[in-house]
Amino acid sequence: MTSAPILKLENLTMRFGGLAAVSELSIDVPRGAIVGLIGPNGAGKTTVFNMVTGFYRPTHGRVVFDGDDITGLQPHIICRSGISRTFQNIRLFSHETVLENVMIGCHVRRRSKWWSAPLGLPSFKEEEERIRRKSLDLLESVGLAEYAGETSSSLPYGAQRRLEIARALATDPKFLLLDEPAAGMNPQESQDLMAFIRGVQKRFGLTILLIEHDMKVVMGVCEYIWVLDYGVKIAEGNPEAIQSNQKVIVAYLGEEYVKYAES
Amino acid sequence: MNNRSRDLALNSLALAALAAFLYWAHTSFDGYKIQILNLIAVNAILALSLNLIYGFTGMFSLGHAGFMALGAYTSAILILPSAQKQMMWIIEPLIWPLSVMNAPFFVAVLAGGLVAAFFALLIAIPVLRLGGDYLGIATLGFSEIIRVVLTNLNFITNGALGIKGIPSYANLWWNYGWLLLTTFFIVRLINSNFGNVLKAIRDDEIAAKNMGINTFFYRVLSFTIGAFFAGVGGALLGSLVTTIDPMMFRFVLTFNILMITVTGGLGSISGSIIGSVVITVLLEWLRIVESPMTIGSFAIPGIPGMRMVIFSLALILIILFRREGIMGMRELSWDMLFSRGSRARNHDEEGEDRR
Amino acid sequence: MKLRNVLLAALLVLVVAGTAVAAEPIRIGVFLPLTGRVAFGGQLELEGVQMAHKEVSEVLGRPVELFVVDNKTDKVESANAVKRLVEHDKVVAVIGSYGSSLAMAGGEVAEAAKIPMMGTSCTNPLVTLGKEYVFRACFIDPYQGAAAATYAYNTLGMKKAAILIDVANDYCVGLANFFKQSYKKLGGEVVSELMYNSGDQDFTAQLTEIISKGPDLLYIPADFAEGAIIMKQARELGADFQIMGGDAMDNPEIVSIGGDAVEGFIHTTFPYDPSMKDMSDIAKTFTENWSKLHPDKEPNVNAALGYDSYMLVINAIEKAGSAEPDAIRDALAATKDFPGVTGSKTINETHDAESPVGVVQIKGAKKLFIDIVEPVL
Amino acid sequence: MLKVEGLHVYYGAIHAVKGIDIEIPEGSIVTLIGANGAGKSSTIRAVSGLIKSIKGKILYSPSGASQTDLAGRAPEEIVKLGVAMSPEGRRILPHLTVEENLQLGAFSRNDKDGIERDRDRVYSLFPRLKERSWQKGGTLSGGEQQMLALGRALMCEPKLVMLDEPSLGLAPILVKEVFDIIGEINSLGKTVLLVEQNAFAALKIASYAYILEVGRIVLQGRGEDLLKDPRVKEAYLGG
Amino acid sequence: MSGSLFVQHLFNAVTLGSLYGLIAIGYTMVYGILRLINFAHGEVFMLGAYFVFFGISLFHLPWGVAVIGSIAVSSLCGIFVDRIAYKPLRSAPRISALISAIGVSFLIQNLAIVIFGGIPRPVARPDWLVQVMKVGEVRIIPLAIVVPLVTLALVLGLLWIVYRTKPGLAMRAISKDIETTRLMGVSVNKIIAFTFGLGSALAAASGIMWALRYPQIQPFMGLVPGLKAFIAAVFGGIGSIQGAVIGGMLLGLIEIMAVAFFPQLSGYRDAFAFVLLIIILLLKPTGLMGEKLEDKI
Repeated sequence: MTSAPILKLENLTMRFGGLAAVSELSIDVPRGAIVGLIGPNGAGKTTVFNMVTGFYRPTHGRVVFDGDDITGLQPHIICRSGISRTFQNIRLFSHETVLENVMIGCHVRRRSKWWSAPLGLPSFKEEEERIRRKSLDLLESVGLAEYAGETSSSLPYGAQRRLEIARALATDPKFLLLDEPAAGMNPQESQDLMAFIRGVQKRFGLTILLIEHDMKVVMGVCEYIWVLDYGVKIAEGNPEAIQSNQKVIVAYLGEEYVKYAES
Repeated sequence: MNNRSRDLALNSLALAALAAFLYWAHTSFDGYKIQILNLIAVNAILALSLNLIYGFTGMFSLGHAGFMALGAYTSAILILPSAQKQMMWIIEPLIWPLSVMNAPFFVAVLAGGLVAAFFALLIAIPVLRLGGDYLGIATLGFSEIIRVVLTNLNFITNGALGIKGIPSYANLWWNYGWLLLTTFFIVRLINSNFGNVLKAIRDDEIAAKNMGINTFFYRVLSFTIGAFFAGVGGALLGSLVTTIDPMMFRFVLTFNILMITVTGGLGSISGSIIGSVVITVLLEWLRIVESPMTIGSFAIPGIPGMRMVIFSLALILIILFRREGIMGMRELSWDMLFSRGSRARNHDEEGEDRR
Repeated sequence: MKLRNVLLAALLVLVVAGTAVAAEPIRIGVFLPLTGRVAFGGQLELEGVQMAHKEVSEVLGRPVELFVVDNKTDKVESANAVKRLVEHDKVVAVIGSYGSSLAMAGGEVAEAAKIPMMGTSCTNPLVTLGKEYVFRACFIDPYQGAAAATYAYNTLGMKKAAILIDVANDYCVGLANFFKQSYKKLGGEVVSELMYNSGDQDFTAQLTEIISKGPDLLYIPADFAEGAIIMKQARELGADFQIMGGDAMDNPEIVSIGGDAVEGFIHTTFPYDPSMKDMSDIAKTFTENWSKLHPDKEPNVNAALGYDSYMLVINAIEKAGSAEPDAIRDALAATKDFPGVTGSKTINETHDAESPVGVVQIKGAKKLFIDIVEPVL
Repeated sequence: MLKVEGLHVYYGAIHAVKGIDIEIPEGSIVTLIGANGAGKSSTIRAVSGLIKSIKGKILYSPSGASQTDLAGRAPEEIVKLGVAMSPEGRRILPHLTVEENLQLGAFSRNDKDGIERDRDRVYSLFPRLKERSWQKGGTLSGGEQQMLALGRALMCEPKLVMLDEPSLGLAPILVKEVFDIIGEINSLGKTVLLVEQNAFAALKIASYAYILEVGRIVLQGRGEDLLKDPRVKEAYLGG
Repeated sequence: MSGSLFVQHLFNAVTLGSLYGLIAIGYTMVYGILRLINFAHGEVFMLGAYFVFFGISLFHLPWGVAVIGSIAVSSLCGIFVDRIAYKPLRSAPRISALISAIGVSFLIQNLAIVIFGGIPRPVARPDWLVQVMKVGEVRIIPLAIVVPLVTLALVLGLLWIVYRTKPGLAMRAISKDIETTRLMGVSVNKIIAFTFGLGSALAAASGIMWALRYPQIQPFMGLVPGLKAFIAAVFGGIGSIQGAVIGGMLLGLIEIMAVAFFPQLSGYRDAFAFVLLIIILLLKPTGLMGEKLEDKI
């Protein structure tokens, strides 16, 4: 962690009613790394994502991205500043084709205005073509080019996950948040996914933060991991450290299991 | 690329065919059939505009009648000769400068659309924060407010007496010209990436926001453009019927447009056009059930109301058996006609299976 | 054999030709609101037209064929209906409609197609305004409104009036306005002028407000169904002022719907009512024939107007000696002193049938034709 | 008592369960464990009739009744046959009171006395619920809601009780309590099918366990045996 | 405004408001469960009034029998409409069911025209209901008191059903969580049918009372009260029975008091209700008693 962190969470807290879903969370995400946020169900991981991407306004605390305070900004503005994400339950635009899904992601960087479309201005046509080509390239790079014309909902599950990532990449992010990218995948698919994530990180020079339950994936790709339990950070470190961390094992398997296994 | 030039050629051919048909209809159809053709065009414009708002952007808007009224009144006042304005406003005179303003038909229709769009913009900014059915109810409320205000503003609208003798400029050429313009505009918009953005907002607003789309801006935009064409449709309707009054623009009118749009298929441009042909023709054709008939020696007297009974039954049946409308979200395209779209078809079947 | 065949063939040709000539009917269109909000009016008028057609189903030696189209109390439908009659059914003249706005929508089409149209009970002045081919068999609202005001102010001596108007109904707005103008001109005071919207059924707020102003007279130019519930609610709220209305109140059902509440109610109307004392011969015949045809239905003014409208058209065809639309139009425009059920009809230069205004009062649960009034214009 | 044969479950494009066989003897506690997304919930949601797109057989044969295939039946029918399910996330109806939630659980029954008796039994099992019987479900704490969910599942006179992640989101002390109660339920003569993430607690209580990984059974055996198996930890925390 | 005049207006408002409230309940119950705006509700309201009319004038039934018969038949009509036009569309996009509802509304209206004719019919009322009484300066007919009282009774009865009976319990459960409710052994379609029956019975009851209060019936009588009652339901927070009643009362108050306080604006009376509707929706997007909806991410 030599360079300045790309994302800093400072005492981030989110309360729903009286319940603290996340409390006093501080994290520094190093630039250009693949890192993980894990924890048992209901630990508050997705809430963190929602606060970073602007869907929730934190009760208190700050989100600093690339040196700018982005706490509580609108999601589309946060996206423009270079953060993109995927969702736990895939949220593709189900009636659109695969290509269109990615093209929608390109929209945030477009320059021509809406009225240039019906007027058919040359600048519009050029840009439209550029977006199309960029999207096809992206699909190519995630191996979905052959499906470009299909309706996104007709893709197999794993492909949908990859498409969602491709769509997120279309917004030209500097920082990518993946929410359970391996959910519902079989071991082979998970293996592929790990290679894919690494590839994406290298190719686009991104920072990637992922939430994942599949520990093989987490341990396989993440350089650094934070563990949440009941909204509180209980551990952080590299995969080996986490795997042998008592607190983590207790959080996942229950205190008694640990005692029993030790005895 | 090959397809594109083919499509261009075919499109031009189709346009020429339409022009030839209209010319033929113009010279050899009787006025009644021409009237139906005209209504089809106007209904198609209205259905397309609602489809842009509801079918493509997913905003349940029930405000169409109000926007149509604004368009119809604006254009009617602009094309009505000044002398007639003096005679017609018998309760209170029409206020200056409206009393002396005049404009050519095209400008008047355009102005009708712009006025509707302007009010839509005013309404949109507070109301589009609402979602789902609540948006529908609020827009319905606005449409009714517009109607009530028009009813009461005698010095502008002539109140309940309405405006009569509007010059009937809206012939086949104007109506189909505007229909083409509307279709062209909406197709260009929808087929561009801006169209994808609108559809993204419809399919999943949260994901759309996450893609950096200012969803509120695009919702307002789509609503305003839709209202513009609703205003255009209203302006054409006014000139077609040559008389308007506030009662014409009750919420039932919105339901009629909604019916056409949904029957054709929400999110399908060709569906809206097909829907307006089907519904308009069906409504006219069903007149025969109300006229007295003689079968053999039996004379069956016409039953008033029967037409609407059969019409509503037909509507219910269409919805029960084609719940997503005639076209669903598909489009008629040359590809499809040349059965190159077999892949697309297969997908639809898969889609059915999953459900 | 041969001769017989030739004769037979000749006979056949003659018969065919003869029927062909005889079967060339004169086509007359009728467009009326048979469904929708004012279906009650349209249905009554249709019965009048049909009765007249039954009586005179031939003119110039040709049968008259009626084409009836419903306009659904809707203006777009109204225009379509006339279009259909003109283009599809090829009628030479059109009769209709109840409801001024419906008549106006249809009138535009008839005017454009140069087919004469005879309005039945559309009393708004705009119906025939500037139209060459549109006529009507009735008087117009400024005339009726003035008559009502004259009757109220001069005959009844009522100096303070309130008006309750359906703001969405052109007939109502127009008539109320003409009444108000004349009434004020005569020296009367309008103490309250309140509105409601078509379809409203609760008038308690407006009526309470009106009662608190203490007028001598409430003028409600509504149709009979609405008027009846207005009167019921007014009486329930303790209103004891005189209530007056216009021709749209003239319906046989008014007593059965209004009950006690309409007792004493006065309305202006076309000069026909079965209770009329010195009925013209033609009115008498109409009343008798109607009672034969519809023993369970009271003869009524709407039917009478439907009847008169048809007869005016037939009369014009006969006078013109031709069933050409333009000839019929000219003959209609020249109509003078035509004896109608609703009075003697002369078409004036604005194409309206000049006729006096009748006054009807409900007394002892019966409609009584009490007076004929000449308005002070 | 319940025999699942070759069960496949599909969620749209997702093939969540890929042909599993499970057997649940009468009076036992059987548990399905595994990491998130392994297909545990899908399995019991299929048994309870909530998922329609399934393949395979779900043979239910309680003592004293003939065998029925539950596959393709509606949830309300399955409940009437004596298979109760407490869904994941407890799914307490937040606007109904505790008492009403319990009454809803007994919806399929008409014997007033029996219902009252069972309700009293639930209250004696969970005294906290009795104290709060007039409180709205939504105002209960997580633990209390779980108690209510368990109690509600007992109200329909079930022979088989299926519990989907009853310990989810509960503090450790409550987890223990919940498992004690599951034991008690079992001792009342009810067969229990338990879906759990909390491997230890589940294995400790279960007479037989199946470990699922991405829609397949990767390990099965008696609960005690599996407790000692290092492969269990692997299934959770990776290799 | 004098005190007695105000009291008179208040009376008018309560009578009108309770009728709106009663119709609104039917919308709110169906919407609460199916998220469907049942446009045919106003038509069942009309049918209810017609059935009584025919019961009395054609079959010479006594008042009570005609009323109960009409309510029963109307509620069967409601169940039938659900079975034919809505049930097949439960899994369809919601707009399909809405269009079906509009179709049913048109159908019933026009069938009524074909069968009953378009002419308004008078409604005979027992004399004692309309005998004017004077209390100080205020004039009241017994009907103006009976209507709110019957409404109150019906609402209490309904609340009893919803809060104290098994089907009511199931209805409340379905409105929040259909899946869990099915897991409790509730057959959802039966409960939905029951809801339609109940809602339609109330529509018929309000149709009958409406016809007594504004004594004539015609095929279009359901249109305007139907729309207004729907607005009232939204006012109150659609899905909430108490909200529907409050919304109805509020709408009645607005409509009457707008005219009472601003007589020169009486032409805008209908607009007042809609303006208030929009203000309420903007301040509280799910109505006064409605519960907040949250987007799940």
